[in-house]
Amino acid sequence: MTVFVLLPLLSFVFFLLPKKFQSIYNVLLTVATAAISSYFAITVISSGSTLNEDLPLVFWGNQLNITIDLLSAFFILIVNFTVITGAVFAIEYMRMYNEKKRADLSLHFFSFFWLLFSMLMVCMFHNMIAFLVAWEIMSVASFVLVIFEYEKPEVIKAGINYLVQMHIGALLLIVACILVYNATGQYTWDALTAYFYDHKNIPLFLLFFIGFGIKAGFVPFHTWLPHAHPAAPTHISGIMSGVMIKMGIYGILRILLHVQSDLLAIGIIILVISAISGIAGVGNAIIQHDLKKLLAYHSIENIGIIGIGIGVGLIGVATNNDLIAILGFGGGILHVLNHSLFKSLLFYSTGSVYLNTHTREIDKLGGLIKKMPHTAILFLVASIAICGLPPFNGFVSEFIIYNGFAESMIASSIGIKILMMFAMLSLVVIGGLAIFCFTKAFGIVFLGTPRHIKIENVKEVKWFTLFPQYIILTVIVVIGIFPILISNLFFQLAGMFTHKTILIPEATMLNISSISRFALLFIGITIIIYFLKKYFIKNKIVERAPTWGCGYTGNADKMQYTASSYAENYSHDMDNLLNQKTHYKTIADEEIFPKERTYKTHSESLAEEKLFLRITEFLKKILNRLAFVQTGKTQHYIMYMFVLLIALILLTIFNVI
Amino acid sequence: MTNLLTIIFLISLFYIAVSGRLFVCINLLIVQGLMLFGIAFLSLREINIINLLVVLTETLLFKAIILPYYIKKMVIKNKIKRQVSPFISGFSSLLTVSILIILSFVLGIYLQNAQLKLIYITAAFSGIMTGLFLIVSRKEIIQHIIGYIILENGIVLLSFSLGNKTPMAVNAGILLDILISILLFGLFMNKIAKTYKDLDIDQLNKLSD
Amino acid sequence: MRATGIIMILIASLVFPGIITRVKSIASGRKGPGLFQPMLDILRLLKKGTIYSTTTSFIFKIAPVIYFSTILTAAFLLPFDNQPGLLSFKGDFIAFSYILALGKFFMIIAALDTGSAFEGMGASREALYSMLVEPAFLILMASFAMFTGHTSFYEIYSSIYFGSYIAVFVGVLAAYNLFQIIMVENSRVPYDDPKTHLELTMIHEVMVLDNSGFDLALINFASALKFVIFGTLISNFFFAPDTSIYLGILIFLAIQFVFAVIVGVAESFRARFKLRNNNKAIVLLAPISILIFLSLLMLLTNQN
Amino acid sequence: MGLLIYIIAVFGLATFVFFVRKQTAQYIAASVFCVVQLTFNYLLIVRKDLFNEIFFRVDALSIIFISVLSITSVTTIINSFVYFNHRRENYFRRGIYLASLFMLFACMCGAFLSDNINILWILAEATTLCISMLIYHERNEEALEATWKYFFVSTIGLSFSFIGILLLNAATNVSGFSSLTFSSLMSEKILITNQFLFQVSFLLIVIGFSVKMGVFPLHTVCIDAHSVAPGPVSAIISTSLMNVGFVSVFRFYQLFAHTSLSNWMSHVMLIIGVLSLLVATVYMLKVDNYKRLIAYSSIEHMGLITIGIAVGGIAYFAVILHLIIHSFTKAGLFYQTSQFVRIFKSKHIEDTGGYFKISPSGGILMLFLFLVIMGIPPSGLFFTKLMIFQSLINSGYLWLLIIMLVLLVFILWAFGKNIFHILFLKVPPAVQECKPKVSFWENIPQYFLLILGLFIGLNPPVFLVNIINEAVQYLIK
Repeated sequence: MTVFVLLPLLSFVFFLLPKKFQSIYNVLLTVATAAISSYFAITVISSGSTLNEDLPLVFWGNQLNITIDLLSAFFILIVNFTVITGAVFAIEYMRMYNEKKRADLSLHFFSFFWLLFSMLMVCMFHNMIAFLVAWEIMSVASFVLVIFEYEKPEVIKAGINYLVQMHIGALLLIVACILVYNATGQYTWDALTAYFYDHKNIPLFLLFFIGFGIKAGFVPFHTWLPHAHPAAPTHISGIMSGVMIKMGIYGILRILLHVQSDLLAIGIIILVISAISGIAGVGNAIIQHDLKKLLAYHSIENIGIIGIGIGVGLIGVATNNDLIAILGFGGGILHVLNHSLFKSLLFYSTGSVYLNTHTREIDKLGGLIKKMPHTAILFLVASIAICGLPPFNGFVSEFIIYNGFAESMIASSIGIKILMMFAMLSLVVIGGLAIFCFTKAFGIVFLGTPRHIKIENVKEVKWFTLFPQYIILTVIVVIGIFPILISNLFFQLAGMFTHKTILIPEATMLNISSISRFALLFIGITIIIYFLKKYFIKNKIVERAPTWGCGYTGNADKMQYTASSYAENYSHDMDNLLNQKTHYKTIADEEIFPKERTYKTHSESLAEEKLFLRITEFLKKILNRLAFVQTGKTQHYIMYMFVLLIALILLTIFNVI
Repeated sequence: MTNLLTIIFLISLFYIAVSGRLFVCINLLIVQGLMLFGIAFLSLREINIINLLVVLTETLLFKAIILPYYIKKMVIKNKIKRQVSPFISGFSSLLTVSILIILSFVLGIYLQNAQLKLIYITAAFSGIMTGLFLIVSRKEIIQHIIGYIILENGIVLLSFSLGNKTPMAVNAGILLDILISILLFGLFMNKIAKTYKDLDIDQLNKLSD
Repeated sequence: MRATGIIMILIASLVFPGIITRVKSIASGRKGPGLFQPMLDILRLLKKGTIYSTTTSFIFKIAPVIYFSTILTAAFLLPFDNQPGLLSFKGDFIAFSYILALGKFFMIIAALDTGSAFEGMGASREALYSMLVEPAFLILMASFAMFTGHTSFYEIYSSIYFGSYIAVFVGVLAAYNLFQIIMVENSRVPYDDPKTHLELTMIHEVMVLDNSGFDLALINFASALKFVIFGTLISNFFFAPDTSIYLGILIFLAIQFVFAVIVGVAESFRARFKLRNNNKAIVLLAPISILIFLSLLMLLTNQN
Repeated sequence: MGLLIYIIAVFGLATFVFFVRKQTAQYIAASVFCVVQLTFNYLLIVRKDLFNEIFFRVDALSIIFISVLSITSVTTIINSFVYFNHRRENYFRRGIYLASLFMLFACMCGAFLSDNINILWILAEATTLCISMLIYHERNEEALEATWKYFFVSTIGLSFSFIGILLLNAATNVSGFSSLTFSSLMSEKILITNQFLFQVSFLLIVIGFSVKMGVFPLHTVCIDAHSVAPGPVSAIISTSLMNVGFVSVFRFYQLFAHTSLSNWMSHVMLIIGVLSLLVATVYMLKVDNYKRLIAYSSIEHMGLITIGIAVGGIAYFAVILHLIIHSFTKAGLFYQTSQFVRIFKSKHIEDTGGYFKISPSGGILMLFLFLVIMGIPPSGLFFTKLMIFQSLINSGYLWLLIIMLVLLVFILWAFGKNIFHILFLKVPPAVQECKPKVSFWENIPQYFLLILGLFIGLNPPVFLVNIINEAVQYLIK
């Protein structure tokens, strides 16, 4: 423990190190931190008992102590894994910023460490105040990481947007914690049980839910994500999207552990919001031109899927049907892990692309698979996984959630049946849209021929950059094929929410194992047919010729489908929902010789434009109205005093105050 | 007798409020100083003689002689224009002052107790409020200073009503105030007069948001 | 014994496209090719070498293999008269539609791999349509699951029961919807015309413009297989709980035949939709499934 | 006795620097002053009895704020010399500056210590004198204007509080000059004979002192003073001087805390606090001058503190701690602004940018100062705000809390936007070509203050907690 507490001191070394050692040192520090914390987590998981330790730290005069239960342990593990991969990935990626000053890099890595540390602390602290501090530090550290390329105004804009929204979330959490404290007299999570026991559950829960939901990125609190992720360096986006937004999920789960009544209502609320988030996220993702923005919207979608799982689980708990509860929570929490894997992988491979091509514009790219095959494979697998297709891990979690739907369609009351049907519908739609989106992303970026930029001097990233990505890949595949290895842990986790230790139903286990049979069967058939093909075309002529272009083969790469045209027939129908803006000056009648024109589209987030901007603009207008005080005239200043004096005296005389 | 003096004090307030010429205001300050002197002489009976002398000389010297003289000198030195240009017309300012006097009378009714005579409070507060009113309603800095001095007179009047109890407090306060006012007002007046062409408050609004 | 299903599916797929073409040619007053002609074409293709576009990568080479194997894997999930498929588990209908989606995924990116405008067009359409049709299918299956209280193909089919006349109506509706879904999935008229000759209006065909030789053979055979698989989904409705295996085979073949004939007739007597309208037409299938779901729910509540 | 010696010493030093206009002499005088101040402070803590004079009394409150003052005074003097040397200030002005600075410190210490109400008032008036000289230091039109306004308005404000004191004098039937002391009034419980009289006097006093405390209504001139004064002076205005105002108001508040007025008083404070918060927010959204921006943030914090006093409970403790941390941090911020003025040759935010590139150490410092002042962990203000919110909810002002939170969010946005404009983005070309240099050592005092503030915030030492509790115990009990 002492070692763990001393680790932060090591983070100050960054300010002394020269540029080129910093990233290496960062990896070392990260690994050290991760190793220690994972040790605790693994002990907890293996022993199955909660770990309680006093830190050798005094905080406002009282001892700090950490509590690691199963939930915390799980989140600690995924945080560590993703952050380590990110740190290793950063080694090559940060070389892009050689012209930066030393202090910039030092600050970057310093806050990188603090992001990791604060996330661990968020998982470990059960004292609300300490938790809030860790929570805020997490936001601040990630903010500093986001504004790394601070010369660009849009980056700063995104950063401030992010910081302010995180602050709003934190304020809500603070209010919620104070409410708990005033009711129960203590600042711990366990106090929640007491609070929920004899107060109305929904208001406080909603307060917490919005507070955490802003971090997690539930619609309509998601507006920071699409701005922050493109602004941040890619490894940071990977970590933020992979694990940091999951801290919001952690918080929600933590609260749900204590919620006493109104479970059904809460479950339905979560389910509906999540379904909306999922569809809105992926629906907006399709029409993005910026690859990282696209991925950011997919984070919203996956948060939605996780939420759907949680909602189903809650409904299961509410109707005390353990099977549904386990399927829902298990699927949701498993998807937390899965998303952290494939989303970070997607971001890293995007980073590799950006490293070589210096653009994130999908429409400019193309044909990268020939230059960087490894990255292409990584991106492909990650895309298949995120679409929830077999035989990868995304399928497993979605499959479990689907089973949850099916079971509760069978078991529960008629209202729930219909609700479940719609939830299932939304999940299906999400899946379909995800496929649409990622065929586009992968196909346009990596396949075909380059559209705008030259890729002659593009080369594959270094092995030590690929290495962590391949690690993630293996984990994805292993989970996808042998979910049985970890499913136990998840059903245990899910069991926590039913407040009783229940043995996992045979049927579910059977399903889990049959998934792997299914996957293996598929792989087997594929291999057989592949060799069949090899055998067949062994002694046949295999020649290469240009693509069939209806007899016209010249300048084919300009004629290729682009991301926009690929999505056109979708966005054309969805126009009013997507709120897509077109920048094009139509040719007027008198304009006989039209000048050169450009056609550009981009999409604004509906919630942001129609909801938050309006509110804030309105408030700003009101506040601006009030700006009449500082006139610069002495008389006015004295008049204010006089007026206030008279007003207060009158109020006093008439006993208003 | 004191009541009579107080009444005269009040009347002088009216006069100042409507007077369009600077020197009239300054002369009225002298009048007020004399009134204060008389009031002090008549009302502060119970305090010992030295103290009384201090108070009397202080009132007479500063209120009635030094301040008005100083201001006059300043006006002449800096060639300040002699007529007053208020934001609001003489009639309405007259009205305002009378309203303020009524207001202070009402206030006095609420506030009076063993030491605080109603008439004193009324006069004092009307002095204070009129001073404020002058400051608020006039453009010229010189007028602001005059307004401030009237305010001070009001305070002095108020303090005389308590004078029997804690004279030193009163003196200390007043003395310090007067000193500061003379010192810095003069100083800054000259500075501002040097910097700007005429001493008009409208020029002093660079610092504003 | 459980392998009967997969074997029968393979056998049926040999003749299925032949029947359709034959029906179409008869309907248009021609004699038409033999039943096995499509299979013979496939054999011919198998003998040929292949040409790969210079822009393509290994994705293009691997895609047909995966496409075929996904469909074959899907076939393993299907029950046959009253025995489960070789691989049957709770919620396998979800796995069924997802594995098919995987195949589509690869076909789409393979089309994009060629870097041709036409194939990109086809890919985009294919992606959109399969995305739109997926809800319809899954909701349909889910409503059966809800109705029967089981979540695997085998249990659903073995315990499905249409008692009252309204139930029959629902069954008809379901059959119609399933038929439409099949039409979309296999990109046939009215959603797409496999025999069209203008790339701009193609959907499935345009995606495979650049495939040749073994790959093309795989793809063609795969589409035949896919047809039969969906046919199986229909035919499974007609197995009584106690049909013997031989009778089952007969019923199966008969149903497949009828199905093929219906498809052929439909194709020869119907015009295809305007492309823009396809979206609406396909989206319409999901509400129908929801309707089915609700009516089945109604039945369920009436029963108990 | 001790106080007398201290004051004589400071006066001596002031006259010395005023007349002997040599660089070395000023350095020596300054260092001697620091020594005197610190020793005075030390003795104040260890030997209270030395300082209990007739008009003065040493209590926890005064010890706390005099310690804050001493720490900031040292840093202020260091920064003043940095400021001089970069402006190549002539020694005449340096003399006046230092002299009035010393006098100011002396007056403020006196004000903190003074137990007699009149003396407190007189010293407050005296601080006005000294600070006016300091504000006027740069001798340009704006300086003149700001000084005039500050002086005039604060004189009027203070004369109002003098009226209040007179009324209080009349209301409480104690007699004699030395008898009107806080301790005596607190010791024998005030019997409210004529409640309205007390109320009016309290109103007059609070509104009069608002010019020193920097809350609505008279905060306006504070802002002007901040914006033209040299960086170190602004630091003093918004730390120690505001503390003087706070302490005076706090002492008067204490007087009636246990009378029938307490409820009414808290309402008055609440109104004033909320108005200040509102005004601060409004103008932080509007200003384009970073010194004014930071000044408005002081107004915001003072508003918070006033609200804290109003709601009471645990907030009393929080308020004192808040002031301490705020003083250190805000001083640091204002010291930095003199660097900005030097680098960017302008106080307008549009002309700034890329400070982080120009001086990384200063940039990191600014970043942390920003976090601390905004009450984002690891800032101590986070906890104090938490406590204030807590007692707000406790006393049933949830609706008010919501409004406050909205305002605070806007403040974060506005402040962040502007501060990041200064810190990040591109360096303006005009600035770029003259290659500004900032030595790392200039930031050392600010780092010291920052770390002090962080430490106090994260883990307040036991003696501090005790002394703060002692300072507020009269209100608590």
